[in-house]
This record gives sequence, structure tokens and C-alpha cells, in this order.
Amino acid sequence: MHGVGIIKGMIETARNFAGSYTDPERLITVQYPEEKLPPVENARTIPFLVYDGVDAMAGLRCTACMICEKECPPQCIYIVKDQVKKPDFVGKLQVQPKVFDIDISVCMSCGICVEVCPFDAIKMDQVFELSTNDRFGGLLVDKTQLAKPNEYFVKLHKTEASEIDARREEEKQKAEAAAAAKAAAPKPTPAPAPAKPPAQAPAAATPPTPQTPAQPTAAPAPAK
Amino acid sequence: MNGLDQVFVRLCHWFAGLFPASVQPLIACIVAITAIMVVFASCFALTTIVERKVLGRMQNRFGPNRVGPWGLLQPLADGLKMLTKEDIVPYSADKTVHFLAPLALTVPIWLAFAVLPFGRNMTAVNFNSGVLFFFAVGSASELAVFMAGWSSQNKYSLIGAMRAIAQMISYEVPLVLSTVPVLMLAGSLSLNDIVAAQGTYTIGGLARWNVFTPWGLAGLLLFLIAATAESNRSPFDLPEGESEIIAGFLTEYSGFKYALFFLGEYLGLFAITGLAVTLFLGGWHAPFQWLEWVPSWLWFAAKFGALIFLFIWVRATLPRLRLDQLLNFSWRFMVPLCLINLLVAVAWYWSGAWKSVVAMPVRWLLCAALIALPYHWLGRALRSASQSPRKYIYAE
Amino acid sequence: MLNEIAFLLCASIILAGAVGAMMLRNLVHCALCAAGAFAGLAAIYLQLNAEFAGFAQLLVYVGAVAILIVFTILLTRSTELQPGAVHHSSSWWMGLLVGGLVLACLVGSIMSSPSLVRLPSQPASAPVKGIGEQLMSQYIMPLETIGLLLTSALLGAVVIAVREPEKSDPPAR
Amino acid sequence: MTTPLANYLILAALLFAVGLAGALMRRNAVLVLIGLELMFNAANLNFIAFWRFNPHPERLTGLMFALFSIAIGAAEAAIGLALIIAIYRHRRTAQVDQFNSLKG
Repeated sequence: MHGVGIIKGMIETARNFAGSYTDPERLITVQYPEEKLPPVENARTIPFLVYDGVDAMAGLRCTACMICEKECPPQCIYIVKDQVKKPDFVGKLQVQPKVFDIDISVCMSCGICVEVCPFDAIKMDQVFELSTNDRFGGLLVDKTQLAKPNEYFVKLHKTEASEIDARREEEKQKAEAAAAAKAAAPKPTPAPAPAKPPAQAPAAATPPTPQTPAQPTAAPAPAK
Repeated sequence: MNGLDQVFVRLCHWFAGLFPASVQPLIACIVAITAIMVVFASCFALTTIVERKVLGRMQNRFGPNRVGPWGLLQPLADGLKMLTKEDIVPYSADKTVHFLAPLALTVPIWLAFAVLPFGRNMTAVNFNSGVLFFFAVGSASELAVFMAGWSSQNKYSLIGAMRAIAQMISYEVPLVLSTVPVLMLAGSLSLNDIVAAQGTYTIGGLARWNVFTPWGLAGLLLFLIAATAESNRSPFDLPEGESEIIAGFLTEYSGFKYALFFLGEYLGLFAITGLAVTLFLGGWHAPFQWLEWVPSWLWFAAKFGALIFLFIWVRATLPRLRLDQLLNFSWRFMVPLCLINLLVAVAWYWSGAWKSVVAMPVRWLLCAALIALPYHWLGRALRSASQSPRKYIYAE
Repeated sequence: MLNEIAFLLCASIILAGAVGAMMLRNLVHCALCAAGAFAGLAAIYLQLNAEFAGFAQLLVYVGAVAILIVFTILLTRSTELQPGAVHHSSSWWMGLLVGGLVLACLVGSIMSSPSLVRLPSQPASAPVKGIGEQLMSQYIMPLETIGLLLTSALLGAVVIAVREPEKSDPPAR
Repeated sequence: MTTPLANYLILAALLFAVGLAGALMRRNAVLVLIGLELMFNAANLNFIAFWRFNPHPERLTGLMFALFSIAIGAAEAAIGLALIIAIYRHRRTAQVDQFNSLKG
């Protein structure tokens, strides 16, 4: 009989119609402003600056090395070095940025700044509700707005963050061990001291004997 | 007659009674016009939102639900958007014709509502050739579509207009032919008489609507298909097929003129739905005798709403036809079937005189077979015509 | 009074449409003006109590003939008038003369006839039932002939206008 | 107050004259056809006016004539336009003064 296909189709749409009221599972639309899907771990939108500890400006990992500014394809990063240095996580004095601005209206979310950063200081965020009424100032964010704690980063990108944290932990331990060794060594000649850090890298895999006592003491400290 | 049934008629008389006797007919006219315009304009607003909601639900979406409670204020927002938009007239357009086209589409369609009986004693004008009037004013919309398409000086507009006219002319034939059995058996062209002819009840209290006969059912289906094509709705929405020719004859229209076209299309749909209700579904009569106490205009509104829902349902279900399929369907299937339906109505009329116990089922079977067999054959012929393997003209 | 105004309105629409249809340069405008004149005639039939004829006029002339005319105009591509093209025939003054003479004769004879200034003796009406009954009894022969004529016109128009397949053309689908 | 019959007749005469003049003046075949249709309509108006104003309007003669004439007008338009299209195919023009291949 002709026309049966049409009737079948009509029944199907009628079933959809009735089903959408009785079975909420059918309505897969996300009602966006009220409900949001959890972001996936690999989502990346705009960069932010990572800091350690509680004080954002003191714990900023950025050392104002200008690599990201130079590498940024649309040149949306603007950095001014500060004259005052501050100690980094291993206690070494580093340059810090006086100004660190990103024009997120220009940023194209390529993530090159993240790839080139040698200090794990700049990472990709997952925020996306960035629209503002202010056309010029509102999208130019400075370092106080960009700075976000490491815990936030851990929350966003768990896998990546745990790797970075492990590496940094290791470096810190090595630095502390080196400092302890330095403190323990009674006034060695100044000549071998600068030569020591390059030797530390291979030494990390197979711990040399003079550093072993320092390691267990330093390990619990950052774990707290 | 209970009071609720005649409440609008009484209101109109009361209002006209406030004026001196010489202007009373004029006032009654104005009241009727205002009532029709207000009711159907708000019906238009309501239908746009209901259509979008129902389409959404049929596609497992929510549909618009942002403006107001459950999105009910969406038509208001749409209307405001339309009216505040810039009215752009193309540089090379024929300005006068471009301006007149939306008016030429909308004004005749408002006229068509004048003859529809919305309830007991609720017909604005009772022409004794009401059906002819309806089709006459309906045919003016073809010229308006042509004016819109031609004056825009745009290829898509012209193609859309040509498609629309070809489609409207092709489907006007089955549209008119499918109403002929009703007119023949009612013996009148007046819509009031047609409604009155369906106003009696058979044994069991079932109404004698035309749709409860074999020819009436076939006629209603043919009429609804032709009406879908006449009002350019999916699956016959080729004139404005978005995926092919942007928006057809509406391409160069914006703002208020576009809104007028939109209004005109929906009003055309309402008018033709009202006609379907009147001709086949017994107008404002109740389906069962024991439901007579419900006000007549409520019955009309219920049937009207059900048919509008059917149109939306079909739109959600069926994909768009190709132009050759569309024309073949009209000329090879609809028109012959309408003519055969005429014969079936004649057979029904003659067999009405049979006085026997088995007469009723035999009559039914005979008429149903008379319409079902040609349906089958014509459908098979159409299928073999449209499903022949596609021939490539240049590739072979 | 209302009747007079309605008549004048319809008459001006008809005459404006007719003159526009004959005078305008753009052919589509001409066709639309003609459609306006046809619609005005339908209105004047209504004013003359001939409802059925008025609606038939609207259905046939505005709904069908006007559409046919614009289709033909587009199919013959006559809208693309060159700027300097002549759109009057060479003996246009002859047409004007003949038209004027015919008008003068007609108006003269109408004016000189005393019996034509009278008013209708009774309110006439043409019920559809009456028309139908007369069509089926007194006018059955003309009706059948018209049916035959329309059928043959339909077939004839198709036969004349259909494009005969040329040799070089690829076979039609 | 009803409009007298003469008004309708004069209107029809004007319409007829305009149609005739236009049919003779214009070069385009489609416009000639429109002129013919206007003349047709003028005649129809006369028929209906005479029906309305005659002493026995229940006879419907004029009205019937007008109805048949409307039907014939439609047939005439269809055939005429089909002819114009056929001629256009052959001669690539729709100007009546260029259909002159029979001229000696």
C-alpha cells in the first residue's frame, strides 16, 4: 500500500514528541547558562600565569625571560622586567615581571607561549566566558588577573600538572641537597662550585654518596 | 442555545446598539473586521511559537524557551526585531512593485476570512457563492508572489517566484476539484449552507460530517495535501527552499515587509485550514449529539487547532520534494484522484436511496473500493515513473 | 451616494489600469496594470449585483490570465528594452485615430439614446442556484461547447507551446 | 441613488477604445493581446450592465453571456500566448511588425 512510509514517519515523529515530555533522557540539549558541561582535560583557551604558595605576586613562576613575548605569533603579550629580583622556588634570585599583560582580544589560543616557557610559568586556562562590554580595557588583562595558583592548574590539567610538579619537586630537592652539601662542605674552593650544577643532572639518577643523607630530610618538607 | 454559544454575537449587537440606527450596520461590520483581525493576528503569533516548540519536541529539542515563561513571549521579541530592522530595498529593484508586493499578498488573504463561519451566526459576510469568493481572493496571491520575485531583480528571487507560481497553479486544480463533491452534495456554494448540511446526526449520535464518508475522507486528504502546497509549507516548500535558493522570492525582503510576507503565508494557511474545517469537518458542529452544549466557536477552534497541529506534524516529518516530483504528483496523481473522487461522491449519492439492512456496509465498501483501487494504481504508476533509474544526459 | 463613489472609484481604477497597460514602457508593469484593471472590473461586477461573475472574473483574469501574460513576457524576454528602442508601431497615430473614432461613435450613440438613462426597475440578484439551474437546462449546449472548447484550448496550447526536440539537442530526460 | 446605465456604457466604451488603440499602437505581441483582453472585458461589462438594468433580471441572459465570455477569454489568452511563445522560438522576437515573412 502506498503511503505507509509516510505514516511510519509520522508515528516516529509523534513518538519523539510524546517521548520528549515523558523521557527527559531524550532532550540532550544543555541549557547553557544554567547548566554547563564539565570541561574536558585537554581543553585550552587562553594562557594564565602559575604561582606557588599563597601570595600571587611573590610566588609567580614567571622570570620575565621574554621568550613568550618574542614567540607569540599575534604578539599579544607585553612584559616589562622589574629591577627588583625575587627568589624562585629553589631559592635562586630571578628577575620578575613588573608588567605582564596579555591582550586576550588578540590572543589566538595557539599555546606557543606554553610550549616555549622553560619555567612552566604560563599555562593554558579553560575559561571561555570572557565577553565584556568594555571594548579596549576589558580584554587587556594584567598579571594580577592572570595569576592563578598551582592548585588551579592541577585541577584543570591533572596529568600534565602532576608531571610538572614531580619534576619541580625533584629539582627543588636537588637544589636543597646542593645547598645542604654546600653548607656541609666547609669552605670549598670557589672553583668547583659553579662546575657542580651541570654534574647534578646525571647525578640525580644515581645519587652520589655525599648527597644521600640530605635527601630524606628534604623530602618531607615540600610534601606538607 | 445556551448563552455562551452566542456570547460574541450578543456582544457585537450590544456594541452596535450604542450607536444611532443609521450607522449600526457599519459599526457591526467594523466590529467583525476588528475581531477577525485581532483573533487571527494573535493566532499567527501563537502559531509561530507553537510550531517552533512542537518542531523542537519532535526533534528531541526544547524549542525556544528563553523569552518569558516557557518562551511564550518569543513572538513578541521576534516581532520587535522585525519591526525595528532596517528596510533594505535593493538598488536595482523596481521600487514600486517591490513595495506593493507584500500588500498584494496580505490584503486579499484577509478578505478570505470574511466568508468563513466561525460559529453559529458568526459569519462576517454570507455570500451565496462563498467558496468561489474564497478561491478568487486566494488566487490573487500568485500575482503578489510574482511581483515580489520579479521586482527584486535577483536570480534566486525570480527562480523562487517561478517555482511558487508553477506550484500554486498546479495545486490549485486539485484544491478546487477536491471541494467539488462537497459543493455538489450540499447543493450550495455558500459556506453557511455547507455547514448546515453537515449538522444532522445519524444513529448513535455521530454527526454527518463529510469526513465520515469515503469520498469525504479522500477529499479531505487531497484537500489537505493541496493546501500544504498552496501555502508553501514543507514538504512543498520549494519556493523558499533555504538549501537551494536562499529564501526564494523573500530573498530581498527585510524588516516590516518580510514580516508582512510571513504574516501572509500563515494567514493563508489559517484561511485554508478554516475552509477545510468548514467543508469536511462539519464547521462548528459537535461530533456527537451529546456534546452539543459546548459552544460552537469552541468546536471550530478545536478542529482548527488540530489541523494546524497536523500541518506542523507533517512539516516535522517529511523532507522536501524535488520540482519534477512535485509537478508529477499534482498532475499524475492528485488531479485524476480528485476526478475519481467526484465519481465516488456521485455513487454515494445514488446509493443513498437503498433501503436495506445491508445497504450501509455495502455502500461503504463500494465507495471505498472505488477510491482505493485507483489510489493503488495511480500510486504504482507514479512510483514507477519517479523511481526509474536516473538518466544522465551528458555523462553517457 | 455611496454607490456613486464606489462606481467612480472602480471606474478610475479600471481606466488607470487600462491606460497604464497600454502606455507604460516596461512590459511587466503593463501586465500588472492590466491585472489591476481586471480586478477593478470584478469590483464593478460586484457593484452590479453580479457576484458570481465578479468572482469568476477575479479567479480567471487575475488568477490565471495575468499569470499567463507575465509568464509569456518572461519567456519571450521582452522586458529587456534597449534604451532607444521604439515600442510603438510605425503607424501609432492610426491606432489613436481609430480608437478615438470608435470612442466618439460609441459615446455619441449612448448619449443620443434616451432609453439608456433609466434606473433598474427592481433590485436584481443572481443566486448561484438560479445560475446553476439555468446552466443545466436552458444553457446546456453552450456549457458543453465551452467545456469542449476549453479542453481543446488546453491541448492546443500545450501542442503549440511545447518545444519540439531538435536534432542537436540531447534527448530529454 | 443608483448609477444610471449610461455611466457603465460610457465606461465600457472608454475601456474598449483604450484597448483598441493600444492593440493597434503597440509593437509587442503580448501587449496586443492585453489590448484584446481589455476589449473583451469591455464587452463583458456591457453584458452585465444590460442584465442588471433590464426589466427582467431573473432571466440571467446577459450574465450567462458574460460568464461564457469570461471562459472564452481564458481560452483565447492561453492559445494566444502559446502562439506568441511558438513564434518567439522561431523568430527570436515578439514584435508584431517583424512577423512579416509573408509580405511580398
